[in-house]
Amino acid sequence: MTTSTSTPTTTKNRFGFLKDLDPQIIRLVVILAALLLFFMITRGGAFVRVSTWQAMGVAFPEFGLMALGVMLTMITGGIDLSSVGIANMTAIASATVMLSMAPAGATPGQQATAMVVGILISIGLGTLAGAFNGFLVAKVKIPAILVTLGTLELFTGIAIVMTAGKPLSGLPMIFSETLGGKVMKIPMQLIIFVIVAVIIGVILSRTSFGAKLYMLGSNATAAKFSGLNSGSLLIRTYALSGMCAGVAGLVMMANYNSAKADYGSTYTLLTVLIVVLGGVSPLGGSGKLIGVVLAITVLQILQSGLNMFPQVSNFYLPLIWGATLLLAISIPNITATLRKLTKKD
Amino acid sequence: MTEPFLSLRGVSKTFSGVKALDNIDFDIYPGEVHCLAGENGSGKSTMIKVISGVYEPDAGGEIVMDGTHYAKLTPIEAINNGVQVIYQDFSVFPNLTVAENLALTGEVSNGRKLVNWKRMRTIAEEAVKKVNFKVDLDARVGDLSVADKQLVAISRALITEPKLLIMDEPTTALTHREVEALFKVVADLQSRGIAILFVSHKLEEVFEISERFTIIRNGKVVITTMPEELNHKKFAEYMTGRDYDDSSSAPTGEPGEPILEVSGLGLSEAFEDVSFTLHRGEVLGITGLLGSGRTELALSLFGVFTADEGEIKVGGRPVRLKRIRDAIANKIAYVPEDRLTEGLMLERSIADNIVISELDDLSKLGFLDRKLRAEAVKRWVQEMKIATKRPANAVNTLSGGNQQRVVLGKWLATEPDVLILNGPTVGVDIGSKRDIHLILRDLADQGMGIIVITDDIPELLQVSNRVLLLKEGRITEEVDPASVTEQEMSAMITGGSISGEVA
Amino acid sequence: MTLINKMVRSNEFYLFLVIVVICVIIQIRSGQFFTPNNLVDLANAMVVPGLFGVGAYLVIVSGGIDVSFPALASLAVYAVTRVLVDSDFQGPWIVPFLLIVVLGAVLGAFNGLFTSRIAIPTLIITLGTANVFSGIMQGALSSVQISQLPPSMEAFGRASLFTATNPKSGLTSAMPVSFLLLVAVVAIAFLVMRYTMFGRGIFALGGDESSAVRAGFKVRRIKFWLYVLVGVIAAIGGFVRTTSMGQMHPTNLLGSEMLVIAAVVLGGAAITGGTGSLTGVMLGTLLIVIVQNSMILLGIPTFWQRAALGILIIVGTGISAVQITRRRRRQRLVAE
Amino acid sequence: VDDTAGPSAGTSSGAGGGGGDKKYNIAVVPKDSTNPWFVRMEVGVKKYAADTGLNVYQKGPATTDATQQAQVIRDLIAQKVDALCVVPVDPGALEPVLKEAMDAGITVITHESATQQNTKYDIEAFNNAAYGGFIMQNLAEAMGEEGTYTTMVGHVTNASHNEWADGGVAYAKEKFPKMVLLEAEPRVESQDDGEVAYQKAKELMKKYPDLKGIMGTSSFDAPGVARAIEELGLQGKFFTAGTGMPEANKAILEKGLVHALTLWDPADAGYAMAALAVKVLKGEEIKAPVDLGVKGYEEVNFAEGSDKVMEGAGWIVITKDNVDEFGF
Ligand SMILES: Nc1ncnc2c1ncn2[C@@H]1O[C@H](COP(=O)(O)OP(=O)(O)OP(=O)(O)O)[C@@H](O)[C@H]1O
Ligand SMILES: Nc1ncnc2c1ncn2[C@@H]1O[C@H](COP(=O)(O)OP(=O)(O)OP(=O)(O)O)[C@@H](O)[C@H]1O
Ligand SMILES: [Mg+2]
Ligand SMILES: [Mg+2]
Repeated sequence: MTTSTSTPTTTKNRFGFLKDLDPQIIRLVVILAALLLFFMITRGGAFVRVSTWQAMGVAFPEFGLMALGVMLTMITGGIDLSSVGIANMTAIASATVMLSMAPAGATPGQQATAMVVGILISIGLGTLAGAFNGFLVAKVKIPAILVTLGTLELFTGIAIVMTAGKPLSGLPMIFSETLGGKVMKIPMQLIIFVIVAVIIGVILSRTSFGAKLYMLGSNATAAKFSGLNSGSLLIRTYALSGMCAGVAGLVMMANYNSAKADYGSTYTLLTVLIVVLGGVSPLGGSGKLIGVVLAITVLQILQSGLNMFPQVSNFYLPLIWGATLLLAISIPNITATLRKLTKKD
Repeated sequence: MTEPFLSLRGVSKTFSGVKALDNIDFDIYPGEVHCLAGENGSGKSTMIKVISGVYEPDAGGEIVMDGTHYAKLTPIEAINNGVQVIYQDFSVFPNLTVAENLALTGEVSNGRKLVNWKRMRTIAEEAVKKVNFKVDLDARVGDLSVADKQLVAISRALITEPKLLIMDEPTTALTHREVEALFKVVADLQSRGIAILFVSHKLEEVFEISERFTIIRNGKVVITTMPEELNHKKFAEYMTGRDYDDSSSAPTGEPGEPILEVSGLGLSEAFEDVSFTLHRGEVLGITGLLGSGRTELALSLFGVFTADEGEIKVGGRPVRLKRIRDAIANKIAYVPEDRLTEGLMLERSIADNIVISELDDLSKLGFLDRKLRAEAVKRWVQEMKIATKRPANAVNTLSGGNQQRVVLGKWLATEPDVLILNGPTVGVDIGSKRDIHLILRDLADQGMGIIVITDDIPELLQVSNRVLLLKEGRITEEVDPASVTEQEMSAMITGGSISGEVA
Repeated sequence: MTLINKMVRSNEFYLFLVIVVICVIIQIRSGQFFTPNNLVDLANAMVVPGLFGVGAYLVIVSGGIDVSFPALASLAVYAVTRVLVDSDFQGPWIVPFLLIVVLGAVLGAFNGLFTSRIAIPTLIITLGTANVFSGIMQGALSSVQISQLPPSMEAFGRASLFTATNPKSGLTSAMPVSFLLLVAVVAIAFLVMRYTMFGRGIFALGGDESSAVRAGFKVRRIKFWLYVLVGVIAAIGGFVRTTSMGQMHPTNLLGSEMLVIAAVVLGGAAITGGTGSLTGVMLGTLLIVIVQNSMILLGIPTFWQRAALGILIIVGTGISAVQITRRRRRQRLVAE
Repeated sequence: VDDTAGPSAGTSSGAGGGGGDKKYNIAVVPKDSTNPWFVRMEVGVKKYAADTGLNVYQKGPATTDATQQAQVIRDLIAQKVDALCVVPVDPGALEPVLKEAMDAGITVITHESATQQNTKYDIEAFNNAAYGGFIMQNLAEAMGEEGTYTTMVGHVTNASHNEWADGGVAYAKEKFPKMVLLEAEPRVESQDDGEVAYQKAKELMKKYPDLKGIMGTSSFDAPGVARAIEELGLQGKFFTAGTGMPEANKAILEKGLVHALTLWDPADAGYAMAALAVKVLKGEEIKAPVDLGVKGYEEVNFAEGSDKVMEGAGWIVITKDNVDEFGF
């Protein structure tokens, strides 16, 4: 941090890309448009079908919600690798409770209460787990990347211990009917994601908490000297991230009508990929919600689009994701070089 | 007259629109000490970075060095031509030892591929001897005090006998004693025909050593002349383009009731038994050598450190300052020594930086009231005369002077009773400096109690009603600024006299 | 005296104590720790994480983070093995070894190209390249397990320096030749970092990049070659893992990056760059390897093993974090 | 495979009653695709496509991960394929999405997923418990039907592996009184990683000197354990058995490190799934015994008490004697 702030000159050109995000967002919009165009032309009918979009709306909230949390932590200059662990651990906890409150053949009434309790448990426990991360980062001062790597193992481990690794299924029907249902053709999962995204957007742009996050991420020392309570800020941030993971856990429960210790193990790096692709600097202090949302959309469309090509194996997915990321970060550099060249002659 | 060692001909440098250097013509001759003066942001550092090959100048101009013509230089070319720079931000390696910091540059420019630790060490030993700088060569530079860091940068520049030595504000963190030592070396180098380009905002220094001046404003050369042609006043007017007045700016009104009472305050290994009283409407100066405990004292009054013993009363109430927030809650504000790392979020906007400490007052139920915020920003940009069209710009697009106003504005926005400033105008040009001093007076007149910690003696004597002198963590004297000259004051601080030899 | 003080203060020292304690515990619980064959087993298990650790360390010192080395290694080894197997290669192991090293260097150069030209955190860049690498392997090369390696590679994997026998149980463990590779790489890395300007340059730019530029270091060049070097080391790691398994599992290494980085930081390297020692890296890796490979000896039930690993990482890094905070307090450093 | 494939091709085109010769789109979704297992399965799928000229293809997730697999299936549903043949990573996790598929009128056939609710038919190469028992049979023969053993699974979260292991343990209890399960470590995890299997095996051998055998399940287990046996010089003293492909395990079988491995040919399973899907699509009446026209599935019967789960004729044993006869 200090090296980056001590000399404005270097700060400028070293992290210039991250400072002015809007170009990055524009780039994402362009990429998105290009993708839509490509798939519409190549897969016309199938691609514009409502069901295709519903399928996406069901799928991406799982990792999208986690990514939102990761974004918050990255704005403070940290990172959260434990989302998947939190999601599964909380899902298992709330599934356990729901199953005991509303065993097979429970009355709708019992099921409803069980569902409400389950939801509360997921959110509450997620927040707690996140706060634990925050505590380790803020008070014990362990680098966030290690804290959350450790807690990823720990939370997943706890989930395994709780279930002996087996899935918990047979959740009350009402649960997957509600959280897995559709409102006017719009998947509930998507609605949940939008709600959470809006809340986070408001937090970042409208509240003093949000403003402080950016300041803290930009220069922790100056933030301290300005009287910000970095401890509680961090703890609250990671708690929020944990909460997002908890909600993601609920969505996964709805999507798989069960909870298990190893669901979504591929999401950990995917969320980081999304957040940086969205233009959030891992150094903290900058980043916009819209960028991350765009990144999520881009990746989801890439994935679903790819599944429309039987002959293209899904193993190309990482290749395309990686290429997209590299492209997005190279463009400003390339254009700069081109401009230089054109100037020369 | 001999050939100039270095000449710039029509050199310009533009940063994304900003014309930092505008068609500069400049000569420096072997054996001359040449002062480069100008306000913050006038282009001094940029000019230096062009000479040292860090920045590539715009096409068109040319650089003549030792007879060779260049369109641009690389750092290595510059170094190999005998250009050594003491950068404003020191450019040291915090993670490496003093020895390595000193020796590395030379080794690189000699194009060595392998490291010889013995040789590095001998180089380092000689280097520190030159400026008789006492330091543990195995200490990590990151753990050194600001002053020692700067001395490392200086010693490093003096290792290989340079042909041109450039110093960009080399003395911001140094005490007079260290400055003296440095000037001795400078004089010695000069006598051996080495050209020295010197940038500083400290006038008395500048006049003490410089033979020629080049003053730049907005990236243009205003005048190149001899010291005889100038007095402080004219010098300042060239720099600022305004007329300038250096009379005392200490508040004149009668001090009000005590606002901060400190008795028997102590912090282990820093200071002990410190007692004083600060009244509303007065400016209390505190000075002393680095390591005299003045910064620790300030930080203890701001809750960064918790004093081990003694009592602090604010407005008559005893208070316990365990955290910075305790201090702020008691309406104590602190403008730190190092604004870049302790004062500002450089990538964030000017507005953000101004309101950060009063965010909670600007929001209801945690929601920011944008109108209130905008008003606050507008108000402080005006009151602090911050030179910006868009408060939404990043703070690092402001010069030091303006950056300092932002920090000041941030704290005034919290309406403090006690304002502590540690080196309020370090590296700030005299134009902005004067403005800041006047702001302090107005604040005092409005009933604020102000503590100014500084070793810039003219400043100390100009702004304070009373001056406390710290030696080895104890208050040894209380001085009435009106009754002493700058010489006497610095004699008291350093135990030597400003023109006197170094122990 | 001061030397001893320094040593006792050092992170490595605490780490060493932690390791000793854990070893003793395992010994008490199982009576099997301090047996010749077990120690050889650990040395054996140490090779690949050790190699990766060195690579990750070099990058971290330079102020970056590389998450692409497992993918890089997998791709390099898979591509070469695939070609050799298909062409039914019969030559000596040095050929595949060199081919893999070269390919590793090329892929490393790919990393270096970006990291040296684009001024953004290497975590982002390597995240991208990692996906590209594994994408090429699994997509373009549609990788599958290769169960029959070329005979010479197979043989290299089996080759052993000596065999340790447990006097009581009679169990034997072979010290693989690949251990020498680890020793060599560590030694070379040490010499490079301590006695070449390249190495000091890596430290320098990890400390303050703009200062490095001003000091005349060719920062771009240093970064580029750094990633080439790391690519080579990673590829060697992949070669060792594949030969010792006697089979090529394309995805075997993927996902190991974070744990390796954790080990390096456990070893005291600042994740912000500029500091850290190879001793620390080896100790950090050793600690994680010991715990990972002693869960059963410790009698930790299978279900608890992931949780245990998590706790180790948290506690381990916690200890050194607390140390650092203490030191900063002592020095009255105010910066966060 | 080839010769037996002939008739089935005949049936599918010949008995083209109701459906006419509509060109069905049938997607086969495996657990993942680097695993040679499913690479082999694709061979069967491709063969069926070739035999029938229908648009039958395999499309798996990038990693063995329930969420990824569900994602693939969702996208396939969106594309309105006619039939989905799925080998679930995790049956429970797929219930909702498979329900979606069936609601969308897609014919769902599953494999290795006897517990699946939302499927038209589930084809098992055999009964999971029995298969576990059979692996145990092999281990027991190697161990001389006596001594301490333990079980190894790919992941403790892997349903079928655990069923096999449980089946094996139960079988041993009933058939081999002299064989005892290692109580301290009844089940260890290889994380589907040959290296981990090898390390765990070594640890077990050190900690429990009287341990004599490990029953493997995942195709990574036995080879890993074999490596340990060889290195620790326990050949003839320590034994393992498990699932594995002939080609991949030739060496260890011939060295005698592993007595016997078991498997069913995934290619045939793939072929059978597709064949059954087409029968259903064509509206043919499915009544046992069904002939799916491929070896091991000529007389598929319903598992007793079920009208969903069909069981094939079982598994293949590979020993060093027959390892070369398979050609995969
Ligand atoms: N890295 C940069 N990027 C963009 N603009 C810059 C950069 N460095 C300097 N500038 C511009 O060039 C002008 C001159 O900067 P310079 O650092 O030379 O001023 P200075 O004379 O050194 O001021 P100070 O006395 O504060 O050091 C500044 O006003 C600034 O706008
Ligand atoms: N990265 C940057 N982007 C834009 N402007 C810059 C940058 N770095 C420096 N400048 C500008 O260069 C001018 C002087 O920069 P510099 O950092 O030398 O000022 P300073 O050191 O803060 O002031 P002083 O030297 O008086 O303390 C200022 O106008 C500053 O805004
Ligand atoms: Mg300057
Ligand atoms: Mg400056």
